[in-house]
Amino acid sequence: MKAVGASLPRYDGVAHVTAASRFVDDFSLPGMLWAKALRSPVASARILRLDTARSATMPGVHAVITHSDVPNNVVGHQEVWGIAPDEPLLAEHEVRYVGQLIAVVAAETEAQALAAVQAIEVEFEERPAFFDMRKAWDSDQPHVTPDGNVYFYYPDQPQRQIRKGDVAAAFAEADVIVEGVYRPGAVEQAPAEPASALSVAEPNGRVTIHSTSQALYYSMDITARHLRMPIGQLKFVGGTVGGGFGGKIDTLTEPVTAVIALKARRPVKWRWTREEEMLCSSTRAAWHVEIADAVTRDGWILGRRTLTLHDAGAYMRTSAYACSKHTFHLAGAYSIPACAFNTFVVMTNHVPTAAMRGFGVTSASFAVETHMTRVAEVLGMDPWELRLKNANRVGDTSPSRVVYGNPSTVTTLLVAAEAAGVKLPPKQRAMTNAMREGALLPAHLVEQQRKPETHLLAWRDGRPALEGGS
Amino acid sequence: MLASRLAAPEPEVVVARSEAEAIAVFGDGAGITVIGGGTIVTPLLTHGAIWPERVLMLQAAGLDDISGRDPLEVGGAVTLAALAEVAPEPLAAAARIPDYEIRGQATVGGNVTVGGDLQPALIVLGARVRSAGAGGERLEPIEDFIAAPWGRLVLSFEVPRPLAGAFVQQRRRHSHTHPVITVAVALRGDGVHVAVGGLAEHAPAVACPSVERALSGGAPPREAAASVVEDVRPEDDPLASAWYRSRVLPVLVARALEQLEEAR
Amino acid sequence: MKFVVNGRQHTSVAGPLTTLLYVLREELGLVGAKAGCQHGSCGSCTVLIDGEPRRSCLTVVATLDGAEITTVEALGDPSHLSDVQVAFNEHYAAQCGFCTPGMLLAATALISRKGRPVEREEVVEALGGHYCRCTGYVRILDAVVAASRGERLGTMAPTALEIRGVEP
Amino acid sequence: MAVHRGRGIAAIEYPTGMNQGGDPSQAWIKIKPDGHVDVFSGTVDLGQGSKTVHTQIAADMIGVPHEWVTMNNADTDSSPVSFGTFASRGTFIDGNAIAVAAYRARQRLLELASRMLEVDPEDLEIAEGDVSVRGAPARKVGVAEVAATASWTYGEMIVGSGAWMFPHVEPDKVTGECEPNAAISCAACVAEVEVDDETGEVVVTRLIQVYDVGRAINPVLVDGQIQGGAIMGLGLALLEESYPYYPDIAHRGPEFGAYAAPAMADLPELKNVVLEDPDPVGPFGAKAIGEMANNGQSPALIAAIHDAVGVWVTELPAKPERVLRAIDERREPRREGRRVVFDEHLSVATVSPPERRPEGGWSFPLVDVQL
Repeated sequence: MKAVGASLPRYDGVAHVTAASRFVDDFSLPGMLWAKALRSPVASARILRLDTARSATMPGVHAVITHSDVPNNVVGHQEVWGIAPDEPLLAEHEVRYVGQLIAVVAAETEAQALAAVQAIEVEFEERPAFFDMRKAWDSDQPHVTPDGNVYFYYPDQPQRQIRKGDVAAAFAEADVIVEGVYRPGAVEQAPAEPASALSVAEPNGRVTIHSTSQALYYSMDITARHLRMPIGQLKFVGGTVGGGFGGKIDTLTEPVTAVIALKARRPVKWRWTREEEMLCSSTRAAWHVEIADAVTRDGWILGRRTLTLHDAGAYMRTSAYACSKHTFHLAGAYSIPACAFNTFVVMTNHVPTAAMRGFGVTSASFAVETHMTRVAEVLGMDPWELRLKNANRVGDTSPSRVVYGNPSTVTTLLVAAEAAGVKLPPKQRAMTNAMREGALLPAHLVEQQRKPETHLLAWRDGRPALEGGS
Repeated sequence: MLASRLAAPEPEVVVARSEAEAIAVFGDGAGITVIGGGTIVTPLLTHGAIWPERVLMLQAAGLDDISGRDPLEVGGAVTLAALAEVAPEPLAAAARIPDYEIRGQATVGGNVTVGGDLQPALIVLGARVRSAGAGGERLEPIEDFIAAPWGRLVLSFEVPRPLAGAFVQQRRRHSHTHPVITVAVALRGDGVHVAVGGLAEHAPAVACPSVERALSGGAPPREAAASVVEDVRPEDDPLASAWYRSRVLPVLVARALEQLEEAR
Repeated sequence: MKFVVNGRQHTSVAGPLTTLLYVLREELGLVGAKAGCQHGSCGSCTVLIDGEPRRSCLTVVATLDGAEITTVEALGDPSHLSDVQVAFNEHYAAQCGFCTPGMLLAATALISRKGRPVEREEVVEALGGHYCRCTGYVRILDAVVAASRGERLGTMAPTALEIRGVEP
Repeated sequence: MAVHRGRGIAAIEYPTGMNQGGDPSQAWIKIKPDGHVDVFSGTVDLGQGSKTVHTQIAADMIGVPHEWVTMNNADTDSSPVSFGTFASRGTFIDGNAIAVAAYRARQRLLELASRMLEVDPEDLEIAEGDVSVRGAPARKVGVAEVAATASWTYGEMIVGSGAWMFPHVEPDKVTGECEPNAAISCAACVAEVEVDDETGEVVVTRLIQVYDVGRAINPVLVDGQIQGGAIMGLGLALLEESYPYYPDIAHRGPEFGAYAAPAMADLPELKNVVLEDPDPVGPFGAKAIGEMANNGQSPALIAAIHDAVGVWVTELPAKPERVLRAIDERREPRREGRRVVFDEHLSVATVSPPERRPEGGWSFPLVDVQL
């Protein structure tokens, strides 16, 4: 029997139903300490004083760490892509969001650690905070970072952008221009298992870190940067994780427990409470998307302009990447020959936002598809017809010039209609994703067409490409 | 390590074996934390939100009896599950408080003390609360009790039986979310009574005299329900805004009154 | 404090306000019950106390005198799975597996309480407070209903998913 | 009270892997002396089932029963690089790395079997744990025997290693050109709802979803992603919000009691269909499914609400109060010549008009339509 294509049992099925699967929190070690954190109660403030002396002498406490204990405190989640580090592991002179980490205690019990956290003395000078990303450039708004409230992809260009085709001509030719605003909100990844880590300083100088990370090597890289250690000195243990949905790419519990385990010379476990998960961990970003479509009376989309603002929260995490990905997908499943898209990463005093299932595209899909239904309504056209007509065909090009080799929007729509009991006219039911021709190839779509080529990394003779494609 | 789970001095824990012992230990309520079912207090302990010096536990205090019919006598430590078995509408709404496991553990006393879903039902039924604390034992109308429940130990409830009752709740469908709005109505000998809860997080439920007056003046349910906004001052909370609560309350009150019509 | 855990007498040395969840995980090494929220609002710590499903994070030791506690570890081992475990496995009801122990115990209690095949609505009523982020609950419902019927397929349950090939 | 029914649709697309490439995954495989196969990969199984899918890929690539395959992803000392379990890359990119490693292990198996059978490796094939001569299936030797001979006679270890990635591409600053070459998956979603026009409550009655996944390596696991994604999409469309008064930070919900993640009671009827239109690059034709599974529901649901009660709710979630406000306000788009302008009250142009910004400073290049 072939394994591929078969509904084989889960590899970990029996382990799951007997609770034999081991998650990070299920490991304990002799002498293990529990970590608890002091977090910012305010959205924006200068830290005037931070005194851990009393906390460090509380019963059961083995170590208290602040930013000065972290070998390299400020690291970025996108340094591998050349984006400057901006986020302190533990706050230094300021806090930029409610829940930001300031200090962490390791004690023999959770309760002792909690009590010791409550004994840390900290004094804030609150500052006005910035929350509405639409006002990022307004002169009366406070600045989240010393560089202002908008990230610059390039020194002279803040936005990630797409420019494709003659957008001005498309809007000049249009019969109707439909504009709308779409604002998907921030939500929690909320996996059942809270973020947890257990770090052990080994006698040979290495550090073993049990991690709930979704990306062991990625998290190991970030942890190594904080510790100023080569990654070879770290060993990440994990691979069995209680859900992630993007939230467990953020790497905070691992470096924090590593730093404090090295200081305390004891294993340290840190398991976030649900409240920390809900209030202090990253969320899916809130987005603001404005779309203007230049359309013809008979339902062709000639051009599209967009403005997107992405609420990154107080630090960058993975926002710049999310916004690039978002921008590439603002034409949705459709062929639009003229595109002008501008996407901005806006820093606010919200909790940093990061990856969540659909990363950057969920917001684009929501905005684009809701807008498509509106365009259909304005034109008095059936929403199925509008979609089927403009849907990508073989040889159509995306806003970032990807040539579609075999897009299946037409097929999925037709099958969905059938499954939902929607009776489409025979002309639509007969549509395929074959290269455009005849009535489906109006003049405005001719120039964007390309002939798809066989991919360099395509499988051949039942085996994958054995070498990279560059 | 295990013995000293709490870093602060271990609280003194008293498991009361009788009502009298519970009352004596509770005293005037100063410095004492009460655990009935534990669904409210235990997370506060776990997360270090409270560090009590003394804790009174009620599970063996004999406060979990239900007796009588009219009025129904319900002990303060009766679980929501047990109450749901015997209570008349709208108090039978206890069966709709999620979820099965919580109902089996949470107590009526706890629910009523923290602004829970049973308050409106008890108000419209004209229930009275017997409690202990500073100044000794007292029996008072539920509305008086919930206006200032802290420092009181709930011993029991006296719940008169109505001629008919109904209950409408709007809650998000997640089983654990607190209700956005709870409306209870009851027909008693002296007319129709209306109360609403869920006006804000932990806010006490209130009776709706404006609606009751309109009804006794002969107004039809929809018209009478509209005046509910004069009786309430809703607030924003994580589940709904003050605007929404005000906007939708007349609708829910009207629906409850229509259900009551059908029930009588 | 003395109580019975999975058939064995246990004398806890933990303080009276320690949660049962803590005792199970840290004192007894029974890590099947998970600390998903410690607010009583996710159900991943649910165990059976005197046969009834209860949140172990809401239950303190002082209330457990003489109680009989059953955790997921006592439901069955890989060679002798209970009906509910078999059904959860055959129906792919566990994805990440973190909420699974609580679901299994709540389902076991429901089925024993009803003593007959259960309807989906009854499962929602009984397990509706348990949180799962992975599955959309579909296969958990399938599994509990199947287990209540004593079904042991001996093979993986078929999927309702319709699969269509597309001609290249 | 009036409950109105409505239906809405959406068509979405989603890329596989990091959209700018440069995200490698590696795998290595060793074959034990009894022919059993140990796969080492840095992929994290978050519940999606990568351990299962990856053993299936390795089993078929080598030609052994999948029960012979173990999956080892527990630590970074033994497992090689996986860039991470995100970006819908587990099946596709990690899967391809495993396929490469398995192919190479298979090649070595064939070479050794060729010595044992005295037949050219090109004339051999492996299936069901046996190496046999093409066209003469009776001439065969078990993989177990080859592996044993390798260990005990030839003193050799059979291994295969592999890596896979889309090369990194930097987007063009001006045009945004950037061909990450990622396989694009497509999907369509139909949502059916009931809307209470007095309370604004929306009940989702049915979701019909069609996904082209290229090849369903394990159909039930694919279905699991679709089911879980459907409920997550329902949550973000109608229920969940980290900031109930966004952008204000007041009244955030700290636990499930005050944060409405979907529960069992929210589950609508689901009808899921998978299309298998193979991708030339993906392992055995597979494309991604993980992330896109929660992208189609929100636009379909918002369209369904519009179909039911005639109003647009374009701020998510479409919680009861947003729906009810929209019903109360019945906003009409501004119509001016060819322009039909919806949601003007939400736009940057309204909230941050030019006079609020310093002269000569930056602005957001608005959707500035030249007429």
